[in-house]
Amino acid sequence: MLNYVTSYLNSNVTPGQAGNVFWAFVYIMVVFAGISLAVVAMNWLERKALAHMQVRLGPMRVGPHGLLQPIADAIKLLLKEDIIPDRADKAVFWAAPFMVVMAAFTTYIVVPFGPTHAITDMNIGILFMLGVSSLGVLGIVMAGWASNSNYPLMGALRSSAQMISYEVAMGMAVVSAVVMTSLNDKGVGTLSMIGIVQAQQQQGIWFAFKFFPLGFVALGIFAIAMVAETNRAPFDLPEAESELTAGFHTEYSGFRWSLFMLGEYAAMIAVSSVAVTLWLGGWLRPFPNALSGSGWDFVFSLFPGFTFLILAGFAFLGVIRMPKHPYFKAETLGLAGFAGALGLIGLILFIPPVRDRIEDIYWFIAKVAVFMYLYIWYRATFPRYRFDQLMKVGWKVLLPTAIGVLIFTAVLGVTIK
Amino acid sequence: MADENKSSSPPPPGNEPKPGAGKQSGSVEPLPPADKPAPVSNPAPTSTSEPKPAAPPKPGGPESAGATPPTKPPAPAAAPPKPTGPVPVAWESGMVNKLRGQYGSGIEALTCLGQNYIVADSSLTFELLQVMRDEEEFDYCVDVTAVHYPKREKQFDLVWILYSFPRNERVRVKTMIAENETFPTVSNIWPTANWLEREVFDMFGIKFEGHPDMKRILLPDGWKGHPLRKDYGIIEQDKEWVQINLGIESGQ
Amino acid sequence: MTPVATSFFFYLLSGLALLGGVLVITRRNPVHSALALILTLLALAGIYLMLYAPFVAGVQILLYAGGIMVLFLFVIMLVNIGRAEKEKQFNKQWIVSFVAAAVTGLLFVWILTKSPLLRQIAQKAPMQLPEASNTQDVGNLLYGQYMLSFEIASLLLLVAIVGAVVMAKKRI
Amino acid sequence: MTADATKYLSHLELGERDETFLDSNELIINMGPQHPATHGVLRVILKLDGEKVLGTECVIGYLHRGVEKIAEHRTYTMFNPYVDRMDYVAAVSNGLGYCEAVEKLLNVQAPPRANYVRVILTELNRIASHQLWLGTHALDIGAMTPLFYTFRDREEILKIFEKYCGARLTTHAFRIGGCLYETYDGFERDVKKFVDFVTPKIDEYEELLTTNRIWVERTKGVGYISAKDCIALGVTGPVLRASGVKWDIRKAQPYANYSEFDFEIPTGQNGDTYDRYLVRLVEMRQSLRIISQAVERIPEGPIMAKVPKVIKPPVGEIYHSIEAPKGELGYFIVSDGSTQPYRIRVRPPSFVNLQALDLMVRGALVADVIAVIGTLDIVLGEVDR
Repeated sequence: MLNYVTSYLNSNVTPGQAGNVFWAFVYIMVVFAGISLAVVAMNWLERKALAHMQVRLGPMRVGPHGLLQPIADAIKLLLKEDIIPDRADKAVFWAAPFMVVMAAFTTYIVVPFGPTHAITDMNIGILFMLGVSSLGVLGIVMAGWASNSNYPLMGALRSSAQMISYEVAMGMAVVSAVVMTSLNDKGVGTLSMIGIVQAQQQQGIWFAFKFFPLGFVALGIFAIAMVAETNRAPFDLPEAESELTAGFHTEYSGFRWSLFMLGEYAAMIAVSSVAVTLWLGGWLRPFPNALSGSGWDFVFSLFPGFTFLILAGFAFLGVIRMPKHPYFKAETLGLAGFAGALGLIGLILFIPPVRDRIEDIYWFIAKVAVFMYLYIWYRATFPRYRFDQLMKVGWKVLLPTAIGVLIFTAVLGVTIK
Repeated sequence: MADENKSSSPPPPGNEPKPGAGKQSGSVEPLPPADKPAPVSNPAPTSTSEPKPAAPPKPGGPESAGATPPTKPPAPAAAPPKPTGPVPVAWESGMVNKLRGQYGSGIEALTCLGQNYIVADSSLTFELLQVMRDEEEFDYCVDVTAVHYPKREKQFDLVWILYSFPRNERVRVKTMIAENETFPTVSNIWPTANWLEREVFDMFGIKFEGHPDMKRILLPDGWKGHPLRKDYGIIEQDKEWVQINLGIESGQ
Repeated sequence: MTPVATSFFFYLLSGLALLGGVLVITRRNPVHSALALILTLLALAGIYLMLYAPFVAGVQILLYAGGIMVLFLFVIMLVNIGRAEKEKQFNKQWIVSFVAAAVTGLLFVWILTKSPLLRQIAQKAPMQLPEASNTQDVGNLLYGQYMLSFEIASLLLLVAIVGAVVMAKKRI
Repeated sequence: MTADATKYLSHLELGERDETFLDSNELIINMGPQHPATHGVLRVILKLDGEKVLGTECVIGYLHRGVEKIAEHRTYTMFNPYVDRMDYVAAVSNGLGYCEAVEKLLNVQAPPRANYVRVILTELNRIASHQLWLGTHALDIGAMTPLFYTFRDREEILKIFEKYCGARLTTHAFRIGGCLYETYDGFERDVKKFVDFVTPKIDEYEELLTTNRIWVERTKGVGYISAKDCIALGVTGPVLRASGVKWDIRKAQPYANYSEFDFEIPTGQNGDTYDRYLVRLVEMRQSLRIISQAVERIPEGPIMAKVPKVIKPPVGEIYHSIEAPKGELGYFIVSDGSTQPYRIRVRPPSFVNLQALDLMVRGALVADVIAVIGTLDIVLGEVDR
């Protein structure tokens, strides 16, 4: 047994490929816990960032700077009465949120956090990713229909039409990136997520900058379509608060409602990971070729540690600025402890073996975080599209552009090699 | 339509010489407004600058008061004035003369407190309103309302407040109707009257014939009684409706 | 990838597929039927995966479960379900069709057990397809050997799209 | 509306249905009275074909308090605070209209200093009302941030109100015959500071929205209403002006001392939601212009005219209207010579403007209904009274 466990450590592939059930299970648990934690953190960050963009403070009461707010929210949601409308279709109503969460979390099976840091690497990686994430819409449609109410139904109709429309443009953009992977000696591309990143490594360029501006445009199309896919502002019509109260989850409350939120945020992270993997070099650090050499490797490997130290510094700044009043004593201590923990993590990340193992994951997460910040930024900036305008953007702007990009990519790929 | 020439310049020049204010016979003395030099010296009673073309000069206008501007506004008569009320006087204008010629004694055009109104016989009123809209360009129906006088034989005053964009002029048309008497709707003439008439129906129970959707607007559909009638007490309510629909004993 | 608990997953997935299939025809509510069909399609995708055909599995999920069935649901949700539930579920020929289905099933079983040709194939079955190049092989076949039929099929689909638009909209 | 009414309306577009074989049922949706975008307790029954609006019916009265009935049982002075509760985001305007109407009936005139204070406060209130409108309207259309910006700036106005009369929302700032309170020390300074503070802020709102592509797409051509229809339906205020009619009671029939100030009436040409948005923004700037003129010239003198303790207007009736932020706000007061009004009729701009909703949203999409409710700038307290 121990042998079975340790044997994987020497292998150079993901646990799924190695067929090691134990490590696969460990990875699944780690990814699941990590994503859940990320969703919780994202919740806090979104509220805080949005608040500061809107000249207000955001959560400040629960814990220092509202750090414990997500926990308080989670407890509140779990303790809330779980209402199932009397005329609802109980079974479907019950299953819908699980469908959404499952679709969102299953995609993480193929997300490559590093060359070996993925649950598995599938031959059809990106196809699987798109396919499973498109199942999320089923949950939304089920929720909208099962609620047996007009607003959720309209939300579900909008959602299904919107997601199917944007999936087309999204798929075209993805294909143009996949075409780029085939620009090697053998002329064979790959759909595997790890393979796509490796192709970028081999070609020495992130696909976002390949055939400039083609790759960049494709990334742009994907970045727009993925916002629509995850029903976020400015494409949040299915849950447009001012029109449909809450859209497809109007009738949901408590735990089930929180599952929808969990699924939505998990899906946001998932599609951002796809964008990062396909166009922004996945786990690759910036300038792997231009700034190569062991010296630069060393410099870039210090980034994770410094990031945490900077965060710890911010937290300490918060400690210093805390009012010196006995009432805030517990909060000050808590924040200091939090800062200390961040600093400690930062220091641990400087230890060479940890540093080497964590660096890929760090760069991947950093890139995803940029996209997550964009999500928040969009939400603070844009009004909401109307349904016909949304369709117009999807079919008349994004899709032709994506097809054009695909054709040009293919032509350039054949001619330039 | 509604051209800018009217709107940008305050009142039409025609009525400038005339002070316009109601010829209050009472002793309430209007305070002269402009007693400081800088701003435009506005002729005494700006507040009542209702345009009235070709109105005859009124006796005892307030310009006599405005002529003696002390630094301090003059205190009104020491004793609180006994409100005897402004007396309406006949309103003369080309339009009124034309209408008088058309309807004779059926209408009475008056001016009171600087505001013009026409009291018309209820049988003539609808036609009058149509004429006002189509020929006299009163294209904007500001309001339709009613007043209840329970002691009168014809209990209700129906009031239309009209405004003309081209003439920048307001006029009220009043008529009297009895309880249970209906009146033809003017929502065909001014579509805005649709809801206003519904409100009158809701509050006074006056039905408008030919109205496309004659039902209550503010109160619930099944409510009994018309609250703005004088015989409807201030804490009165439709107990039955409240008990059935709200499930409480009383709304008070 | 070394397979784990192959037979367990095979029976699980085929069981789910069968269950879904039965539910599709027995549920009165069309939305439930559609959802059961999605279950069947997903189980089939799992079986494709076990057959080392990941591309087919991926397409199955992406197109059938994620695309077509959502459109199905989209349409069904707009239908008056109350009326659909009151209508008779089976018409009078259900006995005939039951017999036909049973005979066909028996035929399959008979062929599987008796036919020498099939037995020959069955013995060769555990041929390991290289998973790593499955997608590339599919691509090569589609755009190489079967190029013409692939293009004809896509043309057919185009005709179908145009036809659907013309039929659905009276004035274009 | 009957067929006859079409004579006075330029168009009465009945939503046309797409002819398809897949004939889905018409969907009746009940929007409100509890709905985030109906600005209170408005209930709109929508008849939809998919997302397309075939017709609407407004159900109002959920906030009906019988203000007109209450008025008949209160003295003139006692009724004054009630008017603040109608359009509660523009309470000062309501009070101005009522006080001036009673003053006209009494034939009293407020002293000049009172008029200046009245104009300053009323115009401040107009800005506050427009800011609240802008924030909620943008929120309805999905832009979240302007709401917080406008509320931040509106707060400064409310602070001035609070310093002046102790209340922020239902101010009861004016009395019959003038103002009760002398301005506090530093009133002029505060107002000037506010003008300097808010002028760049209005540019900030514009920066967020005016050229925002999504905002323009959501508002251009949405909720169109022609000048002819506006007049026929009695729609007044910014909605009328955005349709191209240059009509503002402050200019057409000046009240208070508006004739002394130099300001423009903004108009639009297209009569759509975008033009109404622009018109209101310019109105805010013009209000600032009036305020800065008024605060420079504010004269010394008494703030209250001599009115009897017991207000007993002579027998008679009066109609007086002012330009409230939402349109023409009129008071029709019938006096029987007693201390209580015989009848007070309030002509609320929101109530009349709301009637245009049906015309404006026929054939549009559900999302446009929200935009149009927002752009009409209704306050249900005033619609229902």
